[in-house]
Amino acid sequence: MLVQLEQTPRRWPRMSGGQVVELADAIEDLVHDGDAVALEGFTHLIPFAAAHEIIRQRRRHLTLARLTPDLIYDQLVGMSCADRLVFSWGGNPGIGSLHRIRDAVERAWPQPLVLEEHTHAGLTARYVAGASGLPFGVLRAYDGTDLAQRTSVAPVICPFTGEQLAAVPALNPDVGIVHAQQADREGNVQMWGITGVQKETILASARSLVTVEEVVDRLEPRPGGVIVPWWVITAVALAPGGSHPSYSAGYSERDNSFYQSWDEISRDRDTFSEWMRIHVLEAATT
Amino acid sequence: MLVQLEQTPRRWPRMSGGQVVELADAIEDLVHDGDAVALEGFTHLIPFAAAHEIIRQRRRHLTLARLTPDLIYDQLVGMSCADRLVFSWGGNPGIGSLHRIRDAVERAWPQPLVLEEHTHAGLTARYVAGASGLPFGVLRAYDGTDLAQRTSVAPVICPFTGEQLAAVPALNPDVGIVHAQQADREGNVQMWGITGVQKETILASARSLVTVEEVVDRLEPRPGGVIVPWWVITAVALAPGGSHPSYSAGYSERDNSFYQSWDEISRDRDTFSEWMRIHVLEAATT
Amino acid sequence: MSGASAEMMVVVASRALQGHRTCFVGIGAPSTAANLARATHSPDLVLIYESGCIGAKPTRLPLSIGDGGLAETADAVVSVPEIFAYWLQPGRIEVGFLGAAQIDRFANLNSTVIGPYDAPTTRLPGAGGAPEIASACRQTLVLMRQSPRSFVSDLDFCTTVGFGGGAGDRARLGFRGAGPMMVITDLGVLEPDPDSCELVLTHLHPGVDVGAVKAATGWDLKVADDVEVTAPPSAAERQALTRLEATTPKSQAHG
Amino acid sequence: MSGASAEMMVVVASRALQGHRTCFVGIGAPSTAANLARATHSPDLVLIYESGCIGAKPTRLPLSIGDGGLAETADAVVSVPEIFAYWLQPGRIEVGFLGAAQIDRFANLNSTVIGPYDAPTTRLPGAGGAPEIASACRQTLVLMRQSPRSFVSDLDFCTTVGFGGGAGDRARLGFRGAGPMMVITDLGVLEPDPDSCELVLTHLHPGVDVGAVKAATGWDLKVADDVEVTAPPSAAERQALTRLEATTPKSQAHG
Repeated sequence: MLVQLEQTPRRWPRMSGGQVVELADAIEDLVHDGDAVALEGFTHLIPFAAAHEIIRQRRRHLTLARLTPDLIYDQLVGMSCADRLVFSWGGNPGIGSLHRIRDAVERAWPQPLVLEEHTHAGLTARYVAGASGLPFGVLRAYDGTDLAQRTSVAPVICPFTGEQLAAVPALNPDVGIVHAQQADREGNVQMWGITGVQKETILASARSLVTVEEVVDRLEPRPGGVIVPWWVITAVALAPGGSHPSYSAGYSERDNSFYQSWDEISRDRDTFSEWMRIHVLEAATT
Repeated sequence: MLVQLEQTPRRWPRMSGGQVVELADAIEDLVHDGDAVALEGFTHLIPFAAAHEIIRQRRRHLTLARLTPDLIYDQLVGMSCADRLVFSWGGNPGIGSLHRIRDAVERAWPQPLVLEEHTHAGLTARYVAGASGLPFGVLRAYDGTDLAQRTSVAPVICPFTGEQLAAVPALNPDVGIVHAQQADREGNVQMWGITGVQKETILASARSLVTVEEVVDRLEPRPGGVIVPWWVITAVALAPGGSHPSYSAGYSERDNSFYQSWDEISRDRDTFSEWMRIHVLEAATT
Repeated sequence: MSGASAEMMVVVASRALQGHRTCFVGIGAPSTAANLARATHSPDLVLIYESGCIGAKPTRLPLSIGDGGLAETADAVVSVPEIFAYWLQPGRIEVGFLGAAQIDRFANLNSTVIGPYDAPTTRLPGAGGAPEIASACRQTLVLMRQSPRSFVSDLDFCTTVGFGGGAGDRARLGFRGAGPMMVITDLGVLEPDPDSCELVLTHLHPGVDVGAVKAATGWDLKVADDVEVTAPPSAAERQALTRLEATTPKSQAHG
Repeated sequence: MSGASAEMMVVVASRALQGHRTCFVGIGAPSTAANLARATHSPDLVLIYESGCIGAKPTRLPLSIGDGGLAETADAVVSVPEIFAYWLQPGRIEVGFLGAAQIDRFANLNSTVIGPYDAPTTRLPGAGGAPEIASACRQTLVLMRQSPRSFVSDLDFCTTVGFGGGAGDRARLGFRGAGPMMVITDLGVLEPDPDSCELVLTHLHPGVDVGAVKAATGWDLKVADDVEVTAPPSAAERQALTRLEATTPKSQAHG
């Protein structure tokens, strides 16, 4: 060939295609101090095992993005992993507050936490723009609210109707991490049930990790199944039960009583730290 | 209530929710002279039976939108149903030209046909914007081509990066018509296999009709199945074999030899008219 | 809040769904109200949860919007991007439920912070889906316990627009829905004045008097000329509600 | 075009896929070439069709991009909006195939009209997916039979940008992909000059001489100093191609 194609600087490098690796190795390779990381999963399939490994490896200064921070980010924030949180609804669903995130915001413990907040639709549009290779997404949102002054949103005018809409910047995390039910040996992944923004998270991120309940010889397409091919996934790691206390449809049930008990565990700094020491820091890696 | 909610002028009126009706009645009720109509289906599930009913009912002055006009619009154009065609690729796949559409464009037979052409991605973005209730869609397209001067596209600037992208206006047909494998008795619809822009067509259109291979008591979700609920569908009509010579995965195979023979049938005005008389105008309604 | 007044809120909300076809539901009282409507007057009501579950028919009350029972019983489960872009945003859904920590006289809502934004005394969960539910659904119902701390003259933060500064503001903002048609509290029901859009007390729950409602409101609450008394829960409503609540494990009922 | 030269085009295109992981495929010669690559040197090559089929592994050559066999053998089938927005547009796909009725010296393509746009002598099918394949794929391969009518000094219409007016234009337009790296014809192979981006004849198919290629080109075609002769199809390539073509029903082979 006359033209030697340089490796042009790409926004979607793929270090490898869906390699099945150990979770600890994957976190070590893919998640670095200061990275923007999205661990997604909308109530269902929340990648707790991966978060716990990030905590054990003591990553620092992360920017954490997630629609619903949930207990997973309460834990990461309380364990000093994050400087910054990008989110749209931060509560313990049906229970109340995320005490560790509140403590960081209200009293800077264990360290200050900068918030960038959106509406669900707005943050979702950021992921979609990121997955689509566009610099921004467009939606009907933010108008008339105080949020517009407090987050990354800008007006955009329809060139055909003159109507004003909201633009939000694309979200392209350094690392996207999701949990799925199954991978095959090539690293293709299938998830089913509520699949949230998980596909967008993988596609928007420069690197991606999928933890799975099970590695199978061959994926059998399921009703409602979303299949993500190996070549857009950086690494796959086996983590059975890795979504607990969230759940993996077909493999586990949501541990509602754990969500409830978290209210007590997380309310007090010492109780929280002790719980994390026993159940995460000193726990055997899955 | 203090406030009496007027029926605000809505862009998505639903005359009824997924009523199962006769195809002829559905076309009579839903498709009017001068309407903008999208009969979608990407190679698979093309709603030929509905198009033939439109031809039999001699609708005129339609604006027809479709990514790939295919034989279905070659027939509608040749039978004088349309004044205007919005499309992105107008050929007989793997065979050659659509002779009736070419005759209309090149020699105004049976009448002139105004074209508005896009790229596949551009027209798809128009459907997506229409389904999303947005006035426009954004994509990377048209730059540097002569198409930009010949179609509805406008520059839009990213408010965050300053990058210029292409905006296309939302497409909101008066009527969207698609073919699917199954409906249940409530009018919920399931299609599977290649599903193209069919969901977007239903959601973007003011009125919608889904013709189906079969009405079942209960939809059994299938791998790859797309389910559209009854309350966004205006009417459902039973039309077994209604996608021929296209196909309905699980029910029929694509009639490739018909696509091939269409090249001969459609090349000559008289042969075409005679074929349409015998096989469509005087054919019994399915 | 007593069990009776919580029950009254749910029952009134359920009744308000009568005649509607589709409802965008959050967890807690809205979900209970919507499922009570299905169990009583509106068996075909379509419940849509922001987790992507369309037409969910849960057999037990879900504890989260991502509850497995919602996906298993739904007519269709779509992605979160799709639920917001294709289903909520275009204004397809008739009724949306809202709640918040603070509400003002124009039914604007705060679920973001108490105190200054940069140094809040209480950091609340944030917007979630509320702002778009409020702008896109053809109408909304607000469910909130009434107290001077929650019914305030000035919001600490406007997360979600009800009627903004008053009449005409929703149209000016290009909102498609009509806005909050009822604010259902543990004491009664407030509705927007057709001209000013300011909330007016129109219904008292049984045993509540106007003075109690005014005392629980942080602004000078307007009262309709003909305040009605809410009909107490019927036997059928109460029975259906009891059955529904029995589906939630006891240990979690206070969540 | 002789069967031999058609075969040569497909074989050369197939070889050009070696070392690549993903390929956006159209129907006809590109599909044959990609499947030949799978059958010979690249069994794991991922074929992506614009109908939404990702990782299709057809056992017979598809007659349309919506062929049922593509969906049945695909790793994943996604909607058409998704294939363009999430898969093609971000530049995830390495190689894209293009064809057209006309090409110019900078590998810009016309598939829209012959003659004036408003009164064409020949109305062609139009853009389809070509413009975005051309801008988004990391590189493209153009397959076209060579003749003075198709290799023209000025396009009647620019449907798809190759290198625009020359060096630097793709960058100016913000395109992510490197552009057309090879134009594979029935006579030889043209490649862009690294500096000017103008197409240069670099390979002749066996039995073709430079004069024949220049005569089939509507502009003064540049010729590389060291034009190579394409290696003829190997026995393995020919055998695999024969097997592939046998999967297409005879009656349709001329389509």
